[in-house]
Amino acid sequence: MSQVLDTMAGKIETASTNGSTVKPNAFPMNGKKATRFGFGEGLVTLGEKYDNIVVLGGDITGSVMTSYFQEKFPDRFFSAGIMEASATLFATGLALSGKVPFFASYGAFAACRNTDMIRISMCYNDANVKIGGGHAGISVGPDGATHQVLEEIAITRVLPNMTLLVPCDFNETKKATIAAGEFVGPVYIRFGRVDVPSFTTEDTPFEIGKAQVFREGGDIAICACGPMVWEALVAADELAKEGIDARVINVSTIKPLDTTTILAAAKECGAIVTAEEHQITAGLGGTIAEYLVKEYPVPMEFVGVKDTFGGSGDPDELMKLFGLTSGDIVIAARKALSRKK
Amino acid sequence: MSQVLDTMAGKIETASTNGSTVKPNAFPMNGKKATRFGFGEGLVTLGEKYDNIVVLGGDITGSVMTSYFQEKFPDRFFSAGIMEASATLFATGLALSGKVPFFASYGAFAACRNTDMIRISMCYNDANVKIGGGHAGISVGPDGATHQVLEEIAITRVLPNMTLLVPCDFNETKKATIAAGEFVGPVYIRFGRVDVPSFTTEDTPFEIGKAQVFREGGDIAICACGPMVWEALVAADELAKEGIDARVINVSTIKPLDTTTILAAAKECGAIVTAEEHQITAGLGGTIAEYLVKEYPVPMEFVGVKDTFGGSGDPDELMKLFGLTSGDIVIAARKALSRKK
Amino acid sequence: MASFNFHIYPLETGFHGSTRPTAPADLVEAYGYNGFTPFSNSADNTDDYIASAAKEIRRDIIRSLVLAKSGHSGGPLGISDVMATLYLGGVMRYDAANPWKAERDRFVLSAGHMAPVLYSTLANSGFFPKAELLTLRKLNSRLQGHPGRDMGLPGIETSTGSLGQGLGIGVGMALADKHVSKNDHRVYVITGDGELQEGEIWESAMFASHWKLDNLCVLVDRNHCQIDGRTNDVMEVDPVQDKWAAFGFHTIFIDGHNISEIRAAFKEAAATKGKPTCIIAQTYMGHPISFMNDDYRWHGKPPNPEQAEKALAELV
Amino acid sequence: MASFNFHIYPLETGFHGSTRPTAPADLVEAYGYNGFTPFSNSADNTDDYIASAAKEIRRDIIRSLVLAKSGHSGGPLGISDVMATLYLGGVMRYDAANPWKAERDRFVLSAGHMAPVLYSTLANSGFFPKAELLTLRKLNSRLQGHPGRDMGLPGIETSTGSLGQGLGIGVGMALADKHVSKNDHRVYVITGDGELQEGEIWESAMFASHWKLDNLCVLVDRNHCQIDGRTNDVMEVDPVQDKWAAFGFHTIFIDGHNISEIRAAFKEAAATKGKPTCIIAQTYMGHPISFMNDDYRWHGKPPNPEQAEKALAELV
Ligand SMILES: Cc1ncc(C[n+]2csc(CCOP(=O)(O)OP(=O)(O)O)c2C)c(N)n1
Ligand SMILES: Cc1ncc(C[n+]2csc(CCOP(=O)(O)OP(=O)(O)O)c2C)c(N)n1
Ligand SMILES: [Mg+2]
Ligand SMILES: [Mg+2]
Repeated sequence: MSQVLDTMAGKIETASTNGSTVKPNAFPMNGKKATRFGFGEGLVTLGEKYDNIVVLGGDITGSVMTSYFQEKFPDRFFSAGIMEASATLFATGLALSGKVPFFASYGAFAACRNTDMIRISMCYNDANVKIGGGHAGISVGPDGATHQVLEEIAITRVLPNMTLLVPCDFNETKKATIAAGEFVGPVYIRFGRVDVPSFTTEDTPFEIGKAQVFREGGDIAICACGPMVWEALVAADELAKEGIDARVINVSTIKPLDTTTILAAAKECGAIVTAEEHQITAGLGGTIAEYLVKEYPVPMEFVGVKDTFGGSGDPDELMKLFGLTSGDIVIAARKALSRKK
Repeated sequence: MSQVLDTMAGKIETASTNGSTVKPNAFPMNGKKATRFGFGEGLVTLGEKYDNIVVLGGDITGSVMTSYFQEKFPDRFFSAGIMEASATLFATGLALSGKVPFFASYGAFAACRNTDMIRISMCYNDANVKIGGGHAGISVGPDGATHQVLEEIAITRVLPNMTLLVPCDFNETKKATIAAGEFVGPVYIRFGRVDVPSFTTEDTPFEIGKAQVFREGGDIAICACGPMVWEALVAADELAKEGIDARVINVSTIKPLDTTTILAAAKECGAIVTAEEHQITAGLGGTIAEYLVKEYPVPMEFVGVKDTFGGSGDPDELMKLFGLTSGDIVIAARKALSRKK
Repeated sequence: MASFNFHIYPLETGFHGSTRPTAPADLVEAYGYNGFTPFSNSADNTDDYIASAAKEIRRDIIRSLVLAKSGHSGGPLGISDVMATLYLGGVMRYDAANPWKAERDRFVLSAGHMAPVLYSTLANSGFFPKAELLTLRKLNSRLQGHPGRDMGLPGIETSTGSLGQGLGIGVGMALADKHVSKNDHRVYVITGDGELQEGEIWESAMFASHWKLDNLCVLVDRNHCQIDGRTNDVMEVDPVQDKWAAFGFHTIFIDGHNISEIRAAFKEAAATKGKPTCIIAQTYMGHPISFMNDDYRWHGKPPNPEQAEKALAELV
Repeated sequence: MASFNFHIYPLETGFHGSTRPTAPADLVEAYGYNGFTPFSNSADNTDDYIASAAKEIRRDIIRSLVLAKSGHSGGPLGISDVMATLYLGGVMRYDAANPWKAERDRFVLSAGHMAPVLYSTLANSGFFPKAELLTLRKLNSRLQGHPGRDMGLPGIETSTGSLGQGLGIGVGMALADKHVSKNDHRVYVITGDGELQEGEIWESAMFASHWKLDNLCVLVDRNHCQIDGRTNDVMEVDPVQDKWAAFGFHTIFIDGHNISEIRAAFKEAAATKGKPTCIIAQTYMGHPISFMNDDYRWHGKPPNPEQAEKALAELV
């Protein structure tokens, strides 16, 4: 891990997605940028590298940033209007013809409108299709519940042959997108709409299937995905003030799960908190719980949306209201610690 | 529980879904009947009782037994052809007009083809829609993987406002269907194609949200749903021969989970095996693991399909091949026991 | 035989926390929202009366969007003449004071992103105080970014926002009215033209004609615009009218900004028996605001304060 | 610029366990499967040659279904004349000995439940030994109840079985050929008529015409039957031809049991530029078996041994 941490030197800024001011330990915040821009840039990099990367548009290309690819490679961009179910089928046909197709829309439609297509055409075919699911989580903001998808981690990870990526910031999302394009098999990548802290660098290693310890610690492990990783780092600093040494793990690949890193965390820390911008049902927390009860059960607490739909509001207001801040992670960590034997 | 067990007197037959011969303890097998027939009969009972129960057909009415209702109440049955996504929307419109609509198809299409509709129209509206998902699990047999849905427990339970029922045999499926019709809110009921042992009686209590201890035992708890409950009872008898006293719990309501019964099982037995005809990812096992790691972590083993698609074959062959027999539960129980502290 | 009775309206499960957002008092004052008397809904209302209502509906759309700082301007402004006619021209039968009254026609905005025009129309028709329009898209507002039934706002028959779903819900309502309750209620559904790219539209259309739902009237907002551009560039939906006809609908093509054409079309729809009707209304996105008119880039943008001022100045 | 290369064909991940099912030797013997020489695929083949092939395809459908004890008889028998023409009339370009060869036309059976006719046609065209037809629907057979790409059976381009999905996959293939690889390959897709009730059919149709995929030929098996009954009772899909025309397709209506009409239609499709073609083939479910013909109850039933014997007797 030191290899990772070494890459993290740099000036310390202050802020969090929720405006509180903190000093994250090894990961200084380097401005804010929405993860969707990483997806858009990653597609362009792939397009420059390979001539068989193709992209299907879903009439929200400017929101999920497939517009970048469209501008650079108009001949390999195909507008599919508003038909997410069939776009998934077109992508399958392209993949079965040797192309590497990406289709992106809001996760609410890129994972739910086409679930049968993902299951049977994409995954049962083991077709080399990549789906980008944007506008993930409550932080979508004022558009409200219909657009705030909080269920797709469960919906995609249950499918055989699927690889599920939930990168933590702009840089990692770009790397994850490129890695997805160079990986053979069905992949779903989850990213968000609003600007969130950028804290990994271009040199931070990324590997599909590998979770990363972003902060060492032996009292408790916080396993997070997406922008909640930043909240976890902020929470770890808060906990440090109380003398609690929290390990922070970036679980950017949810399927397949990096069981080695998770098992080590359970054994060495003895308690785990998971943090995700998703329902606490069947998401990252469930993924880790399912593994640990079979290998090494430890007390866990889940930070996430508590089985309710979202609503309109400012992203920061909503993250607070639905219990998705560093403060919520701190409280969960204290609770998990108190349950440690 | 004794109340439940008392109702179980009766002659002892022998057999299991996999042909092995055994003597289940409190629950004699009373012939075999597919759970889908319970769904069909339950609909008729509801239709006789209430004039606003309506049914939408999905061109497989003879397979999911909505044909029973169609024959008795042709004026309240509406053929919707092959459009599972929109049928879910029609049902929502009916529910928002004060009707109690049931729509049934194969689970592969009743939970996956319409996931966005279930999420936004049915659940976000909190519409009083009931969906019956048939042909659940690998036991569908020769039709093969596309029709053997193993993912819908995950897909439906992650949705807010949803109630998820997976009854264990014919009698319970009939009761669950009637209960669903008399329950206000979105409900998904899972049932199967092939004949499976009938072992509960007309008097066996059923209540949405209540798990039932079908066999007392203090060494280990086997939590199962659907026809796997019978396999669990058979496994318990096998384990008894080894002096292992297994509690068998019928988790016929997966959402909301009966946490009281599950917590008691964890505390009193100290180890749990889950058994479901579903992916071991995010299903019944995940539901219980997610709850227990937060309350009372114990060693668990999952019996289910191991993250692969199914295939053609005879139901019994497939149940063996994919590890869904009483024998698989016995092995899992031994393993979980060996991990008990 | 008894009915299984259950509570349908209104839900208020969508509130998280306790307080609702409040409208800025100075603006409520400035816009004269407190003294406001709702427009009447009558077949006797003149086209001019409806046109003036449409203008007020548009003003309130601008006022709510500029405060919300996000949301959709183009579609709502373009469909305002249709909405004014539907709610105030004696087309829809409803009781604004008793919005969930069993005896009512139903309206479903399948293109949920056009919520601002629905809210503005409902407020101007007396369903709720206009001041509430100024809470659009705010935390715990009953005016969600997309219609949310879980907020219990009077007049919101169903949540929408995922394109292609509202029509099927409306079809289910029409089925309940015609073949189960067997009453004479009518159901009106508005869809976008880009929305027609969703297959559920055609599933629902096929079902509606199979079941001869002549109590259903679909109106397509044919503005030739969607998010990524002109509809024929993004995904050609023409020949729209042939498609609906081939799916068993009686079809009518009209100028969606001509009140009398709109009224006549709704009359013709109500008089058409044995099949559902689809009205294709040619409109212009953002109409009539000079700097928005027919420009797809206004699909999902709110006006900034300067633009709002200019727009309101054009709406006097 | 380089391509990102990855392995596409064949997958064999669907095997669970190790052994494949074997065909009963006595039947392989009785049916003369070992000595069998596949039919040839040529535009020069006479209609009689193709008709005789269709008859053999039907015989093998019956033989495989009676052993499987489950599966679909009606659709496969009804579409056999079309399949024989497609594979043996010089319409599709393929190399049965080298099934995954890049230079090939593609076939997608969108109505996946009709798998028995696909398997029978492929075996009779030389893609794999006919004996394997007798393992239909058995554990670990390459002949799954619905086509499974995970079994690597030569000629199976994609898994299908969920109605409405195969067409979109074929459209994606046609897009890859016409606008990415820019080759002259053609894609053929067969859908059922009940299948047209799935909205993805119309999404895919809209996309195919928007992108002018004239290398795509869809054939609708218009047998007026689906599981629950006659298509017009279950869910009216007429006017089918108007629907496809309104969705931008060149349409041709033919007698699906007339080899020369089928050939002419495929020729016309190949000659049609600028738009995809949809051939609506009027067929009879279960044709020509006397006790199955035009009877929807044969949609999903296999013949029992007596019925199989009778059927085979009618196919000499
Ligand atoms: C299923 C679904 N896919 C995508 C979106 C995102 N979206 C919202 S509005 C819109 C464009 C709709 O075009 P149109 O129906 O013509 O409405 P208009 O732009 O004219 O207001 C899109 C793609 C959505 N809300 N639902
Ligand atoms: C999405 C989906 N829904 C339902 C089914 C079940 N099913 C299989 S075939 C069939 C009827 C199809 O009718 P048609 O396309 O006319 O085929 P035919 O009966 O003529 O062979 C149905 C409903 C399915 N396979 N996929
Ligand atoms: Mg439009
Ligand atoms: Mg048919």
